Amino acid sequence: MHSAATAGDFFFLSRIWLIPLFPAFGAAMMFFFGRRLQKATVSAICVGVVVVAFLFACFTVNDYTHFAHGTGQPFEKIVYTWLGSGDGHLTFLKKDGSAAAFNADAGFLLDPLSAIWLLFVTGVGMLIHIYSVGYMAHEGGYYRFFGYLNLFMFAMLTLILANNYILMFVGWEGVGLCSYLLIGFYFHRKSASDAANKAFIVNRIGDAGFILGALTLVWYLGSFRFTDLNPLLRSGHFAIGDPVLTAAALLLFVGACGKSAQLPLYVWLPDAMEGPTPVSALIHAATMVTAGVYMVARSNAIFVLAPTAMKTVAIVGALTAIFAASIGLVQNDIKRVLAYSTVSQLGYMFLALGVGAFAAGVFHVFTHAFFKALLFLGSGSVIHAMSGEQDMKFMGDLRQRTPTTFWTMFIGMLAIAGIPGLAGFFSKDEILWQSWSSEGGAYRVLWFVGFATALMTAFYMGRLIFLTFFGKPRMSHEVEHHIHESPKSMTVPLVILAICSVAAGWLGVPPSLGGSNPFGKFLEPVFAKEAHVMQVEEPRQLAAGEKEEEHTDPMEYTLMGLSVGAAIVGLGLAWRAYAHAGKDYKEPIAQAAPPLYKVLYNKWFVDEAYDYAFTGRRKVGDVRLGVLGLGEASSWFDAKIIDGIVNDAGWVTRAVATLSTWWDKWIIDGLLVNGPAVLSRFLSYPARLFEWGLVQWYALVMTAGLVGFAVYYVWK
Amino acid sequence: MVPITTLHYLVVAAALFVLGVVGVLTRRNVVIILMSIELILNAVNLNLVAFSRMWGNLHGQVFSIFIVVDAAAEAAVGLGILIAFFRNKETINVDEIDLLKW
Amino acid sequence: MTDVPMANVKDNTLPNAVSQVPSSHLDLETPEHPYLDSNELIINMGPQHPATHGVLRVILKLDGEKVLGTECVIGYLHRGVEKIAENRTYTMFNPYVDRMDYVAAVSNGLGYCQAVEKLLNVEAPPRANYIRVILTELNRIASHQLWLGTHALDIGAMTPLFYTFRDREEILKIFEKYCGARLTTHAFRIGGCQYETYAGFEKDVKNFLAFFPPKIDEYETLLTGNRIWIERTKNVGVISAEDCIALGVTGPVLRASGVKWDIRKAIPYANYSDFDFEIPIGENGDTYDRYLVRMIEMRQSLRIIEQAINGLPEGPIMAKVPKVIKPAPGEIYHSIEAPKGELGYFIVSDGSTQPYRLRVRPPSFVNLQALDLMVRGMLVADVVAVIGTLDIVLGEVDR
Amino acid sequence: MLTSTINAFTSYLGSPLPPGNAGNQLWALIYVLIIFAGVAVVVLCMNWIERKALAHFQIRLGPMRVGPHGLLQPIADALKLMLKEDIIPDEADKLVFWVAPLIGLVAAFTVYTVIPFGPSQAVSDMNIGILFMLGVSSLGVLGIVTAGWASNSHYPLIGALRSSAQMVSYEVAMGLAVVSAILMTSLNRTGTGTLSMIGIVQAQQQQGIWFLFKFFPLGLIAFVIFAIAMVAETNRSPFDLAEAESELTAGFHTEYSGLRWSLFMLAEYAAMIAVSAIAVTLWLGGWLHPFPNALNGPAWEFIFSLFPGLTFGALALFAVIGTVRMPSHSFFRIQRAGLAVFALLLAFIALLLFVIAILGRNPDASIAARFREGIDYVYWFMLKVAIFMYLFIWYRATWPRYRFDQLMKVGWKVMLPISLGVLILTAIVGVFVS
Amino acid sequence: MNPALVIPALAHPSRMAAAFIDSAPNPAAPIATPWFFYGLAAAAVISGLLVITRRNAVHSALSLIVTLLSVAGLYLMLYAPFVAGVQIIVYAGGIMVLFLFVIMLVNIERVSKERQFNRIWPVGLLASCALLALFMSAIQKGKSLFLDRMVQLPEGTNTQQIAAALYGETGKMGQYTFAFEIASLLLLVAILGAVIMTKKKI
Repeated sequence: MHSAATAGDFFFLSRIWLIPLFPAFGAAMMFFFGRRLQKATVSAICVGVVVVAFLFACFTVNDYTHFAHGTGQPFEKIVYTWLGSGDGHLTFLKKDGSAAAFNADAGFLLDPLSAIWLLFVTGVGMLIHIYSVGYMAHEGGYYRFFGYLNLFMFAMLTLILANNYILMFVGWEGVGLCSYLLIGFYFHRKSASDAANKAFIVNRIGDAGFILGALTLVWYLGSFRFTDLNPLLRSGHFAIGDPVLTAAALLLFVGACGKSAQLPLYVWLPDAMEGPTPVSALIHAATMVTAGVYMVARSNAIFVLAPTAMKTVAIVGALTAIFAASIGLVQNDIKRVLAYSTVSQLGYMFLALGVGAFAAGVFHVFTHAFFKALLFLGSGSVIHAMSGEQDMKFMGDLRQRTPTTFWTMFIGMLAIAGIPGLAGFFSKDEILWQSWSSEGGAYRVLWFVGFATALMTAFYMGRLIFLTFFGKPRMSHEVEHHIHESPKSMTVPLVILAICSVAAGWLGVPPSLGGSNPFGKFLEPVFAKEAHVMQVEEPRQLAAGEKEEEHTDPMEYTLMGLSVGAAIVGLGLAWRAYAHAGKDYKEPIAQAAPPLYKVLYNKWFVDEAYDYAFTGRRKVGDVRLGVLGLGEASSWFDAKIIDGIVNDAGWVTRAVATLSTWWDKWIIDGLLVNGPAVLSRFLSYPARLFEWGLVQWYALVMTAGLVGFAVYYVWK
Repeated sequence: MVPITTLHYLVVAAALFVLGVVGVLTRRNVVIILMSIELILNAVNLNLVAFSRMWGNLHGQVFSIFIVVDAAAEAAVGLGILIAFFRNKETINVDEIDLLKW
Repeated sequence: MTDVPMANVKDNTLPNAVSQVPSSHLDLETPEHPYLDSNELIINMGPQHPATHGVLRVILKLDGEKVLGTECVIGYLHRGVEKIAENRTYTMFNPYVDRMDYVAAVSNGLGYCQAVEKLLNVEAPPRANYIRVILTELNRIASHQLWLGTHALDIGAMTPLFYTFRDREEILKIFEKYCGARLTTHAFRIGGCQYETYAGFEKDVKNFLAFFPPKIDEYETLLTGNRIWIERTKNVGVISAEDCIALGVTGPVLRASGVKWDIRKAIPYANYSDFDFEIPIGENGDTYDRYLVRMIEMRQSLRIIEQAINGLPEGPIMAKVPKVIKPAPGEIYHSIEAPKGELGYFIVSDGSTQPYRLRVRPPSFVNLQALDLMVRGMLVADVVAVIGTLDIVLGEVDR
Repeated sequence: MLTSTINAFTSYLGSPLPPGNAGNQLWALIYVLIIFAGVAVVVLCMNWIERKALAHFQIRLGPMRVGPHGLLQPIADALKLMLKEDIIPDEADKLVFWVAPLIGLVAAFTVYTVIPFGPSQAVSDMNIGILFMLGVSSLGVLGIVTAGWASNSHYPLIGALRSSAQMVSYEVAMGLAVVSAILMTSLNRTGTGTLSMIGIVQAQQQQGIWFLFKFFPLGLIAFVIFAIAMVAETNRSPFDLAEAESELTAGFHTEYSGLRWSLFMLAEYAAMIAVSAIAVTLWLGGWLHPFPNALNGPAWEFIFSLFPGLTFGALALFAVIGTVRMPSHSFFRIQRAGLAVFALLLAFIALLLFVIAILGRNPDASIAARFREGIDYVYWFMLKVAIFMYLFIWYRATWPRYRFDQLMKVGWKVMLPISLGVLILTAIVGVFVS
Repeated sequence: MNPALVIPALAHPSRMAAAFIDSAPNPAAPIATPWFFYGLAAAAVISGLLVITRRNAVHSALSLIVTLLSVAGLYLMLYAPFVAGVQIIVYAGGIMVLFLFVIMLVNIERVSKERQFNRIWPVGLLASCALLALFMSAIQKGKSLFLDRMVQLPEGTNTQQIAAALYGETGKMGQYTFAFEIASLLLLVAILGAVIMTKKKI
């Protein structure tokens, strides 16, 4: 923790809180004035604020490196306390019975981890903003789209710069909201609004886990603040496998599953492709979905103390990776393939996290952000060129017509497939190697899963590229006639991203290939301590340590070779199967193994299963399960049991009321109330002879009285 | 020819007064009732002026002037009420005005 | 002499404006107020009424003295002039048009003759046109004089009526000397003029030119600065330029609302382009402005007459027109600036000697539409003033 | 009986009091008859004068056919109106329709009982004279309202409501102006004022100034207000909305014709003369000739007493000139003769007046002197009234008509405040002066 | 011109007695007084009767005007000319015009075709007769109380005396000045009340 005086020397660093506010300003402008602004103005404002944010972020990180001097010490800037209060008004009892103040700050934390996220979120975000200017040029709701995008940027930056779980949760929810809004951008389309709802609901499950985990932590440890928690956890006071921490870690992982689309909560992500393509690229490939990874990495101190949770993460990640990849093999929708690919890659990342290779996971996030964004934007460009057609069956032979898109996407394919020299190779290989090597080979079975996934990845990516850009044109004539390369605002980001896809990997060239892994070094301070913990508690687990790497070098090269081979084989298979596809081509997998194809094509029937089990949209026989089933059951319960009781009670009441009415009417009203009234009416009859509403009668009585008095006095 | 004395005036005033009272007590038309009230006031005025003549001072005349003032005020307010009433109920019959509040 | 501002209006262009003119239909059945309103009553003004200038019937719905709405009932003087035209030859119909706006018969004849000339593709010789202009402008003055007298009489000033009638006599004398008739002149023929100017015509007209300006000053002395006159006419019967255009109102009424639209300038006919004169416009579109506009128009007419009589060319007064007028089949619309506004003739010829259809666009008829708009919310007395200021002639309204 | 009657007849002649005050009912009756007949004649003359004057304003000749220069036109009019069929509308309220013109007429003529043509040349000198005049002339409204209502028709009803509202409104300003004049009468040693018409004129004489010029310009303002209000009060142009021909055809008497209509006309002109008489009495010194205090003494008295004769002489001269200028065509023979006779008549009257003036030049109690004095008074009074009558005609020829709301605005928002202010200022100034 | 004739009636009150045919010495009863009295009284009572019996309110109002004028005449006979003048100008010229206005405003045909008297009219009539009987018997009984004389009031200065009573004479307040001011306040209140009640919207 450094004093503000030190931080105050750095202009940008001390104003770190401005970074999220730039896009927030853009969003506010759109909210209040967007309707009245010209499209050019809208683009200027919205893209401008993101560019400013990106530049600001660059300078901030620059400041930070000077600030930290390579020590990786976190920089924390607490603007104000927005939840709870410093003077302990909002107190609670911790697990151990001691009182603690509930404090959540609007505080900003910058350490290497968040610095990386900050850079690629703003960077990729900026590129995608620029791309969107071209992509959305002819769409309605232009200002709305950019307002949402800016709002998303604000939320995402809040998430990654938060210095505590609660503020992080704000950003977490914010990105969820923006995801919902942007998936449902074409809200007039039922599928889009359904997808938005699905994303929102599934995310809610994860969010519930997140907030429960965070609250468990604060209940156990007394603080949300990462700078408080990490030293505490790393101090060694907590045993490895502490059940509360395990529970908290698992709950947090549920949140990560939701946000980062892991089994079993991945279902929303493929559907989220209903949104505009830049959204898919930004939110559902590059940034938001990595929030889970970020969160787990941020919570590494907890996970390290909870091996069960780590195992769970690793297994879930590996299973997700192969599961999604298997689905991706046969999908025809270009964006869907990419979506499953994303899920699969996210699985990789979690695999890395699970096996304790946090740096590797983060590195894969970093590289993945570039090439996946590239692929998505490329697919968007393709769709743009194809007049909205997304089905690969009706594409083909686009490489001459859209050369930039083809080449950039081709690079992206090579990167994701793991061809040496490109980003994917370094990061993916690192993960595979870590999963092979960590914990002394306890996870080696997961390496096989990862390896199979790598093979599949290469195959489906090859399939995507070959079906799209090679073979013969399979589209209709009108569509073919309209094919054109996308505008500059779309291709330039593609090219930049393609360059990044190549270059990003070189930041983390492992020592085994003669590099120094500066990326890992940069991140080391964040994860260093837990290695220390592990070393202390269980030296055997020092698999990630540098010393052992030296011992296992040959194996690493073997594995590297194997994975490169897998990539090449996969691409080769795909080339053979799809490179010459004509109009009448049949899906080779379907030809070879129809049942498998059916299962894969229907995504392992997971959605259906969910429908049966959770949503209840499908009935099992006559019984409806899931939420709707619960609803039906509770409806039945309400109608028959509760209402029955109510009705019976009502009957009883009515009976009593009938009795009491009779009593009231005849005894109370009749005898006691009306009785005196009738009596007084009877008695007042003579009085009413004198008072009946005619004014003249009063005058007459006056006259009579006058006469009477006068007569009396005169003749007394 | 009997000289005219105060008594004569008193008889005339009594007749006018009773006519006014009859009008007030029996007519339905509010306007005519108001006119009858004017008749009554005139009868009183006549008495006052006659007595003023009888006693040889001016108090009766001054009072009759006050009564004229009062009659003017009464006519203005009475007719104002009548118009406001007529606007709402479209009737000027006193026996249809038998509620305390509309 | 009041100078009417000519600013801020484009020359001879009609603004393309649309306004919401309330329906003039008077709902006589449903009460405006849900409660009983003892003040509301319906009055028939006319057809026998001193202020309706003939046989106009105006149904007034009043709240006390305030006008809630009006409905004009016309047609008491309907003679079927347009139908008559279908059964007369072109030449025979010429005198009939004099009976429409009988106080501006010369203008009516000019419009008709020019319309038929246009149908025949005949151009009247310049001398004829100059004579036509002189007589027409004299007639405009006469019409305005009649308007001024009756309008002032409606508002309660009796004397101007007699002054204007006295001076109108001079004009009628010139007419009488020229063609033998004072009112329904039948002065022009298709193709030119029937009569050459009589000896002394120029002298008479010049005498009139010298005689009349002091008389206008006299009228203005009586009215223009008169407090009561101003109170009675300022902000009475105000109509905006947009409403005027929406209703098709033309003539001095339109010009008083600030629209500089005069067919003599906009679409010059009968050599009007030879003469130098100005078009007065008003600012407020109220009765007082209309009064001023007409007063200035009289002076401008004098200018035109002066130029015409000084530049009266020599030459024939009749173009070559066949004895039997049989225009080629076709249709024609021709309009002139009559004293009361745009007077238009639409003639359909089927090639025979009689018009297949003849339709007149009478300015009074169209201007009368503005009555309801102008008097709503005003008092009964203003209805009279507004009828006067619209300068309608029922012979023309009903035809 | 006869002798006592003759006594009563002659005994009054030397009285300095009006017959009503002198208790001389016979002379009162004679005065009433003279005034009634006189007013009727004057109204007829007014009819002719108005038509002629208006015509000349409007550059026409007016009546020329009936008699020389239409002199007999009023008689012809009266005959025609009397012989005209008397139409009462079916739906009218017959009784009220019949009574209404009478109310107006009676109200207009009753006023004359207190108009002082001279210090003793009045029917009666009530000590509430001006109050009585205002009260009775305000009864004229009743005739108009009932006439409009009884006709059972829209235009008359509106006209009646208009005119009655107008009269009631202007009565307020008028009354206040009158009060400020009455206030001036109390500016004497005793501090006691008077409502008596004769008393008011005498107060002016005593104070040596016409109230028109008293507290200049307060008296003048009050007078102007009264002069305007009286035009409105009599429904004359430019306040003739009630009978605005171009709006309401003829106002409250739309449905009237013949004799009844002529009664309305008679009442209107009588009312005009009456209010003019009030104005003359209150502000213009009534019967006093100009500068009565400066130009007194027998010589001036004599000179001023020649004026009536001179006036009639001038009229006779006019008639003679007219006679001479009449075209010598035989067609005009009778007219010419008639005009000549008329001129002779006027000349005879002038001669008579001269004779009386000369005979009664000594201010003693002789009958001739009393006669001369009376003629003087009546002459100056009528001359002043005649100026007002001419003004009425002049207004009519010159001005357009006010609109109803403008009229009310003028009445309530201009005249009333000004008259109130004048009243208050007069009171203040009066207190300081006395 | 006699300068003494400032206010002639004031200066010569005795001249009023100068009767012309009947030279009866009663100073309070000038010529033909009984006939005038009977005539005016009869007119007042008969038209008063018409007021309460006419169907048409306008007729009633006109009858009431006759009554009022007759009563004004009676005031004159009682040497109260100022009260008579006030009676004419206020009652006949003001209040009755107001009445006529209102009648025209609320003039509905229905009213004159309906029942004119209320249901209790016999009782009302009876009570009124009792009242009349009471008055008559009271007059009869108290005949001796009334002075059999008519004090002559100076008619010529009547107005001035009333003014003195209402406004006070020079330098001192009148007996009724305060009451008079209160009455003016009452009138003001009545004006405001009438305006507020009658106006449709204020």
